Amino acid sequence: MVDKSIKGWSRNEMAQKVALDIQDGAYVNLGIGMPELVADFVPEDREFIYHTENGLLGMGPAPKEGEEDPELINAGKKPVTAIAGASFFHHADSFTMIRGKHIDVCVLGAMQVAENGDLANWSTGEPHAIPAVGGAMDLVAGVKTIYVITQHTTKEGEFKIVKECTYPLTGQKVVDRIYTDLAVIDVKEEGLFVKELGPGITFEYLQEKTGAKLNQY
Amino acid sequence: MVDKSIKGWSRNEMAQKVALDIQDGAYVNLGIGMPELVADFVPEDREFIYHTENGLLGMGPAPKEGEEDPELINAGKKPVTAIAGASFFHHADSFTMIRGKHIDVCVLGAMQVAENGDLANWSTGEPHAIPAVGGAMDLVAGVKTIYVITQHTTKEGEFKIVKECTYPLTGQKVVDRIYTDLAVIDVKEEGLFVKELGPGITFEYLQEKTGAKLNQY
Amino acid sequence: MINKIYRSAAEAVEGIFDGATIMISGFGEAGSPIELIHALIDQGAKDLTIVSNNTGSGHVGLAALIENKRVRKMICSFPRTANSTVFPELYRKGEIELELVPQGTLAERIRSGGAGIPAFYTPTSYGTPLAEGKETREFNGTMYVMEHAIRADFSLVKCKSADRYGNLIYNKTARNFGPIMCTAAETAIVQAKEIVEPGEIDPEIVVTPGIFVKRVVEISNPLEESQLVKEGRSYPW
Amino acid sequence: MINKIYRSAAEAVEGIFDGATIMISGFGEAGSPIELIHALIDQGAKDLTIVSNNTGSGHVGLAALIENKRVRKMICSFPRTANSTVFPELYRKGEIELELVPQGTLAERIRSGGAGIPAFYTPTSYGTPLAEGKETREFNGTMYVMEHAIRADFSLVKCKSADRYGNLIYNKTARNFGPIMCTAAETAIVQAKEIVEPGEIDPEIVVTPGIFVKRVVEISNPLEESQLVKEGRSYPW
Repeated sequence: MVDKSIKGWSRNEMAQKVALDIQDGAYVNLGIGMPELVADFVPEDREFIYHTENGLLGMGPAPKEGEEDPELINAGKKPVTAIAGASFFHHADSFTMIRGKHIDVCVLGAMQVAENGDLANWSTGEPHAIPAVGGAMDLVAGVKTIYVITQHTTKEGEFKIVKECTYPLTGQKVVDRIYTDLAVIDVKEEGLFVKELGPGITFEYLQEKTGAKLNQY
Repeated sequence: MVDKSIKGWSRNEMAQKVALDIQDGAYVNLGIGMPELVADFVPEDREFIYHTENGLLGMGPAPKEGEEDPELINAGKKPVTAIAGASFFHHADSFTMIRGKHIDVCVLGAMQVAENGDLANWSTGEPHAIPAVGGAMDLVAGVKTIYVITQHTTKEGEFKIVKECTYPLTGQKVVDRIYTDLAVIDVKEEGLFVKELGPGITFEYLQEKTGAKLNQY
Repeated sequence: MINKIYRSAAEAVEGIFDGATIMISGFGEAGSPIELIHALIDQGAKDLTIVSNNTGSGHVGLAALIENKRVRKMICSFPRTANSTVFPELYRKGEIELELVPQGTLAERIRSGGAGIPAFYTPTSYGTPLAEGKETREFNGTMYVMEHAIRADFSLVKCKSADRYGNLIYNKTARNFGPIMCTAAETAIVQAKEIVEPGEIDPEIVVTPGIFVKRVVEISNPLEESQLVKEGRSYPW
Repeated sequence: MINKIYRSAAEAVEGIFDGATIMISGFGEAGSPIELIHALIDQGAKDLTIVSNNTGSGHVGLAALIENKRVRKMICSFPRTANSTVFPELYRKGEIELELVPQGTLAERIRSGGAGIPAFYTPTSYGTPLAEGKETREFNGTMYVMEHAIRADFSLVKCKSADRYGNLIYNKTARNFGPIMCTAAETAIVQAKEIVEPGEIDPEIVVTPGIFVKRVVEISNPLEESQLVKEGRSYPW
């Protein structure tokens, strides 16, 4: 179980850390769930353009209540808006943006990340689960920089950052950086490097909560 | 030399024969030169939609003098117009129409047609010629029906319909029917079959002017 | 005169045969041609292979087609969504097949089907279970998976405006798979919110040129899938 | 604030390096970015590989770039057209290389370059001299040729309207290779007849979404190539 006396970062703080690491003018695809929080923490002097794989570049915030349009949605099938300067396109063109390395940053959740950057985030591989992959495999294969945002361990305290993924992979050696409640960790050729420790988190504590060897810069 | 006393069909009559063989509602791509004449002989009760590979479906006739737009041209780079119901698109989409077998009929000129339907119409293969292929290879590979319209022999009286092409091929086994000044000839698995003889043309005369065996239906 | 306009959804789906492969546009309910799907249920064709991003929700539209046992196999990227219970139940019982395809690979396979490209290479899914049994190949130091085109006998597509030539424009993110599915089917069947005169759609803004469309039907007030799901409706009513 | 607008053609072509591969839009003069090409001549980059459907006409635009000995190699489908003398002369003298590609294959190779597809199969050119030395393969009883994607360091493209995000619309058949060339270059450089405010181009009619464009410059009265050829002009003037 996670020790409740250990503080770490809140979900919002994690999202803010991600936002600060994205450059002005970046084309960004945010996965469903916690990644969506990143849009709330864009620094005032930066402009990100959001891509949603169902055919919109220049996605704006959620519409006001009563102004939802069921034909203007994001990849999570939630109503959104379009900014001035947006564009709509079909799915083959949308994945041209993804597969063709035109999108700068994708922020995704994870079930497991391995020390070599392998990502598992689409299936537990259980025999009776309904497998569903969506655009995750295309995103990790095509987007220039892949950021994972996730709790450091599962609710049950199991490692999510591991030596080798046991769940089916979404992609091989694709993750560039991991943002958890406990730390920010770079995934490099030579292994995992701790970029920043959360408040009150020691390197030793972090290593205990991590299923792969961590390195210090 | 071609015997001037033998009548055969005029270029306009040849073009008219082609037009009569194209169904109402067909999507048609006309090559540069003699094929363009086909558009002048569309029967009144039929509507053809013309495709030009440089990005226009629904090409209309040439504009009036003084109304030419250098950005509204056909594949021969001549000014054209667009009908009500036309559409513009980029080159990859244009060749989706061609390669994807969406165009019903393409009418092309020929240097040589072989008895198995091989077509040579882009290069004499001479060492100092500047090779230029344009969209010809895509058209013969992708369009459902390929009609060739050509004089039966060269100006020098050389065979154009031959056992085997000596010029570099545009495509293998692609021609469906040949319209010449002397005859209309079907290209079938079993060989060349004379569908219609021009005025004053006998089968024997036609065979003399043809470098491959002709068959009668 | 070329006129691709059909008078009703029922007429527009005539000739769809048992065992056909059918592409159905839509990302969730956005762009899903619900009236055409209901007409297909009424029409009765069965043993179908359906290519669609999802598997429908509630008991209407695509979910109803599946629930009515017309579908032998689904080819899709995301077969479970909110309110999607019909497919998961049949799948767990082994009563329906699933070919799971990454969304971008699905789009490119459809686009290739329409463009006369039989196969292509993609980096997507390399090293994952979805690449198992597939050819792989290295280009410039990166590994790729070979994927085959998908073609269909019919596509059912929803759009915003159409003319008698079959030229189409779409509405916002309801565009999604519609344009590429029109190109990849022998017979693309389209429901439009309005049918307009040729030329009313500016040639510069046509999204689907008419060459890709065989049949068009006007459905001026299409049902809203999410509303029907909320009301607990099932098709046939 | 994202702002891709450059003040002049000269600034827009800064950084183009010797040995670069450059795609140039246009089908004949329609869509040819003549001011960007002239700025490139002034800029001086040489030993270039140019991907363009034709080789220019007269002694302006692309023909002038070639005539000024900046081009090592042309990749195109139709290198000779009316009033095209510069390329043929250099080619006969063996002073410029040519890779001849069927027009549809050229388009698809560029589109693939932009879409992250390293290679694909096409029926085009099978059994012809242009398939010599290329891999071939059978799918469903038909033979196909494997073709590789083309990518470029830069694309020079002409369009009708652009905004500061790089969203573009084109004019009639001047669209041709522009949209796919924007996708396939590291840096797509675009000359627009007008620059408008974001949102003035309806999101439904954007042809090139801004993500594919790095630099935009307004050239409100572009030269007409055919007019210059008629007048016998040569660049540099």
